[in-house]
Amino acid sequence: MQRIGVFVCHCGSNIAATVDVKKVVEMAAKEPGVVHAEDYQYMCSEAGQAKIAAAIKEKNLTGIVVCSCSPRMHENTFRGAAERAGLNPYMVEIANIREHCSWIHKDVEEATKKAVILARAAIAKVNLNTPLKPGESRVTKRALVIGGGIAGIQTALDIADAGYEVDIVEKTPSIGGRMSQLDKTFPTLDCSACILTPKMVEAAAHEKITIYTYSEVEKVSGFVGDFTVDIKKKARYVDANKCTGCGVCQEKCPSKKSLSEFNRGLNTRSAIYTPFAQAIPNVPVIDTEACIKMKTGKCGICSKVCQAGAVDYEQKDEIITEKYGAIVVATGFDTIKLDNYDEYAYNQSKDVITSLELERVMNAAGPTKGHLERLSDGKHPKEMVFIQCVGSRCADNRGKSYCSKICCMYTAKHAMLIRDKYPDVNVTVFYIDVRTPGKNFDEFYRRAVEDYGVNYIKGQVGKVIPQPDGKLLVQGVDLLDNKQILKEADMVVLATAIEPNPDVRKIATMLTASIDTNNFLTESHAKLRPVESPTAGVFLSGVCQGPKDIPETVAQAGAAAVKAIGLLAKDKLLTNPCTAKADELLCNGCSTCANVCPYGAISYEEKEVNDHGIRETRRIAVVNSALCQGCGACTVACPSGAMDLQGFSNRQIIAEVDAICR
Amino acid sequence: MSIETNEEFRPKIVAFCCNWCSYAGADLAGSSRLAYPADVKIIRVPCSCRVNPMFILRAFEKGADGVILCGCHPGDCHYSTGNFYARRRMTLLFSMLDYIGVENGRTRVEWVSAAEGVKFSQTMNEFVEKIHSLGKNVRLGDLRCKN
Amino acid sequence: MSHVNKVDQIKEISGVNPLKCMKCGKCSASCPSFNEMDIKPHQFVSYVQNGDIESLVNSKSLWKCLSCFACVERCPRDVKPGKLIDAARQLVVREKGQTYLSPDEVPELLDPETPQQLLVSAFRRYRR
Amino acid sequence: MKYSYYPGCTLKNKAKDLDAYARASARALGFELEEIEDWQCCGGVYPLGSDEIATKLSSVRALNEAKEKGQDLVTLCSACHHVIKRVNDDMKNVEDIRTRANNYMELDEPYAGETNVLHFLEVLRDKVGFDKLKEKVVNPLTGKKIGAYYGCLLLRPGKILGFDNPENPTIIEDFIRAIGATPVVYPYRNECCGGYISLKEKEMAKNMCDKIVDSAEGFGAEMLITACPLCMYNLNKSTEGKIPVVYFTELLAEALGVKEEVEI
Repeated sequence: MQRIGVFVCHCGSNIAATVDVKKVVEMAAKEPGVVHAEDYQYMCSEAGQAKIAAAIKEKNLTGIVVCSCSPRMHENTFRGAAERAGLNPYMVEIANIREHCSWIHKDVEEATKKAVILARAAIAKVNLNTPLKPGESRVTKRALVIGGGIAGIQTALDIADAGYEVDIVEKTPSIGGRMSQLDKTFPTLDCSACILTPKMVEAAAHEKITIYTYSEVEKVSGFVGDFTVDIKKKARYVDANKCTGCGVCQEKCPSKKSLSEFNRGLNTRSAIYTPFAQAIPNVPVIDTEACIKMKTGKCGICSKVCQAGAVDYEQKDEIITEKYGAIVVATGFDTIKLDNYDEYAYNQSKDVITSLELERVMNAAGPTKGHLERLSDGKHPKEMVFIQCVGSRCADNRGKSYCSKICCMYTAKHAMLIRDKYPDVNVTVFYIDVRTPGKNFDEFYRRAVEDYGVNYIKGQVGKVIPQPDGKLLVQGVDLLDNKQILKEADMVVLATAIEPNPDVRKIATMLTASIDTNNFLTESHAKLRPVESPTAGVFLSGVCQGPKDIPETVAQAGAAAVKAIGLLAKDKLLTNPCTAKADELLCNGCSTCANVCPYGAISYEEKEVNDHGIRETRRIAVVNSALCQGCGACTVACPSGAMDLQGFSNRQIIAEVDAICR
Repeated sequence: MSIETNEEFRPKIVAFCCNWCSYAGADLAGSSRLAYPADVKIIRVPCSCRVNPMFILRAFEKGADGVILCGCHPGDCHYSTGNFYARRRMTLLFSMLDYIGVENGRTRVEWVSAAEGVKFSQTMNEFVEKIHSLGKNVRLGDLRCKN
Repeated sequence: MSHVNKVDQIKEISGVNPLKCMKCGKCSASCPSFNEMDIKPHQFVSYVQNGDIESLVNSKSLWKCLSCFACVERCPRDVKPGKLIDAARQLVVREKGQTYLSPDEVPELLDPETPQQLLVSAFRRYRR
Repeated sequence: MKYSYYPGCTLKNKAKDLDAYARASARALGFELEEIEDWQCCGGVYPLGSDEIATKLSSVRALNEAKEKGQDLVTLCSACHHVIKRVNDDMKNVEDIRTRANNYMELDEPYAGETNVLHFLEVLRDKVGFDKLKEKVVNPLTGKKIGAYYGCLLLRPGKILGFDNPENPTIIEDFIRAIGATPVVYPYRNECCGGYISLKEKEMAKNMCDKIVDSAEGFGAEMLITACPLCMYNLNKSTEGKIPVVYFTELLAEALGVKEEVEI
């Protein structure tokens, strides 16, 4: 028989206001095995933990139940407290009477009754707990960063600077990401390339960093400290070791009609191309869809003009398999497609563009060489209208439910830059709210209004109406004036919502990392573990976790790096001892369990058993506890009931069921 | 044996929630103060695939009026494939239960991610309402348990 | 009828939850009758929120909305103010004696080309 | 191929031509419009309140008749199309309306939105196919610059009508191309003509139609086509004959070479 102590936390008034904690103590004390029960203001505090330790020692407790907040919050805290007092940490169970009880119920009597039942279930379970001992696993001292934008680059640099090997896998032909497409950055108006390019160069030159561009993660197996990853290096058809980056092939390539991805489709590029001049690596790739040689077998000009002999039409995709201790996801974002927003005439007029396209228009390396001009006729605009919240803050399935966060600031930036460079251009911004939390952010926006004369109108636009003369009639509303506005514009810029890179879902599935309905990766705790995925060993960097601007992204990238370094610095990790185990006497070696195990953790041994006096050799399932992650799939699949999960055994769960239904 | 008078029917509902998605979704419902009836009691399991049909039968045997199993969305399982096993097992179990008179409405599988506190609360509200409409579960109860 | 009652009735008839509105004004920016209206489409929502159904049912706007669904189509919050004004009109039309169109005045409004559809829909809009 | 056909009140009176050209064209294209029996007026506007049942019943009757015949239900007038398609959506997806309507109707078998409602244009696009239509054209209207006028009822609410992209539709433009003419795309083609407002607020309707016509003319349209008798009426008031406004079925009949057969 266990000797159980029950500790009921008030959590200030969080629990005590709705749950009669004294009553819970009183009722718990009557449960079988309970020899001690008490309540305290804050069980997680030092004083609270001391009470637990004291009770363990004085009452010689063999198991404890803490009725408190979610185990996802403080299970480790209380396990630690128990261990320090000499109790096996796996003899601790938590009854979640806060998130699952006091916070969602208002009636004290009802909430108290439920809290008593939850406590009872935890007591019933702990009665059947057995001490467990974690095993150990090794840590591969190498990190993988998925995504080579500013988030991935910063994370990789920070990890590498701490002395660990890092690989960056980037899908496109160059690292740099969205930031490389930006012209200037807020709130200081730094040139984006001027601050990004040095980081790209540093990453490329770092002896601890390996960059795989034009590559994708294909497969991930293993677990924290010991992931195995297949990386597909797509064929570039150019030998990176031979290529000198002279660019002659791109000049001479006769197929020049492909839309430039880097310039958001606003101009064209050759079939053999580097996305932009500062690309890293400065090695072109051949777009097989556009290459005449690839399509017809004729041409081959790039190969002929390449003095280094680097062009290789026979190159094949290559799979690289590597082991990692930690993985950082930094897959970034894209702007949403605007096909659902034809009232803004994006598909009908070339002069309606997204803000990211405007970045390219404003950039010296962009389609207009940095001159602000209409894409339809090359004319210099006199009136520009910006429309905010296009596809953000929507509840109608057309757009995204969230605020994209960066648009208010980049629109102020665009407005200011345009007014600064072209004082003859009038700029009007239609906004719903101007949201500028951040250091020097609101001041920045106010400068746009006060110093640069940008006209901000509170109200949304209903329709952008192309006119026969090529102008755009913007039909909007001024809510403060209560007037409908018809404004003629030469260009309209849409602050288009951002969304996680569409590939992230596939990557999340491979990593078994949680993802939300908007395709943002879920952090382990919204406040306290914002850069860690709930999946151990997987960390989050940048917009893949939620909308962010550059400074926030860089900060989070550093934080993710620190978490990864903290993991890589360890030589060994303690493994979860809640693993599966087969009862030798019940197992008949049928292999059903091995077939459902996603980790290949189950093998079979010929083993001599003593079945009630009969000694015989049988084929028996053996679980490798270093590989087993404790999901329990095998326990249900096992036809003879031999397989059970330690810490969540059949008897324990049934005891909980019984306690709840009693 | 408790004598059923005109007392309001308070169903007993067991919710199995996987540790990674649904239990976290329930926590989020809690921290967001999204209420649902106290009749729902949650049991934490590592994965929806840990839920043995036996547990559900046991719950009904012991007097539960409804059992709901919540796991990660298909494709998002922390253990890659656990929820697929759970889905298949429950489909079979529920049709068998329906056959022996435990109505389909008393059992439910729902995918709730860690970010879906709202969905968790809504699901529980709906489920409790459904159980209310079905009334007390009289099948499968183990008479030996009554005294 | 008390106003609380009328607010609930409008919410029920329209199926609209005015609390979802984020006051972006896209409805008013889309409305082809905006200039003819005394209470503007985005204000319908606030009138319902504030319980001032009286002003709404006495407004000119009630008879100026074309039910063209531009606001319904474009509302980013699924509030759809056009449905609110429709519902307010229903309240009026359902109360006997309150009609915007009397059969007596119809003949002079017609011309030889007037399609049946126009009469039918105008009667549906204006009268019970 | 046979379709159940719901003509509606206006097509029996002021818009007989819209109906007659459609029937003639259908024959030429090899499908038949079988007028459902004892149809009643759809009411012209989709019942405003979500609690209205009686005003939806005439649509339900038509829908149920088509269901019993196992045919798709074809409409031509924009208003009828709008009303019947939306009522059908209610019957399919809104439990309360379905139950109450069926309680009234006392049908042998309850109606639950089984009928597929198609606008004549949808038949041309999805059943006949514009490519096939093009092949059947004997008298292509080459060189004609035509502006499609959609109005609001055909397109919105986009999710329920599922007719075309409500903000940038293409079905009538594709139709114009199929009969050999040149479509003129102009931004006011999905703006409201004023609809029923023209009964009492003639000036207001005229202002709205002026915008539509000016925009179409500005982009070079020599003619406007529509599917709706009310749009036709309102637009004609505005253009005062400056540019012709015709039903799309008239041009279809002309292109198919059956216009002369039609007597109105």
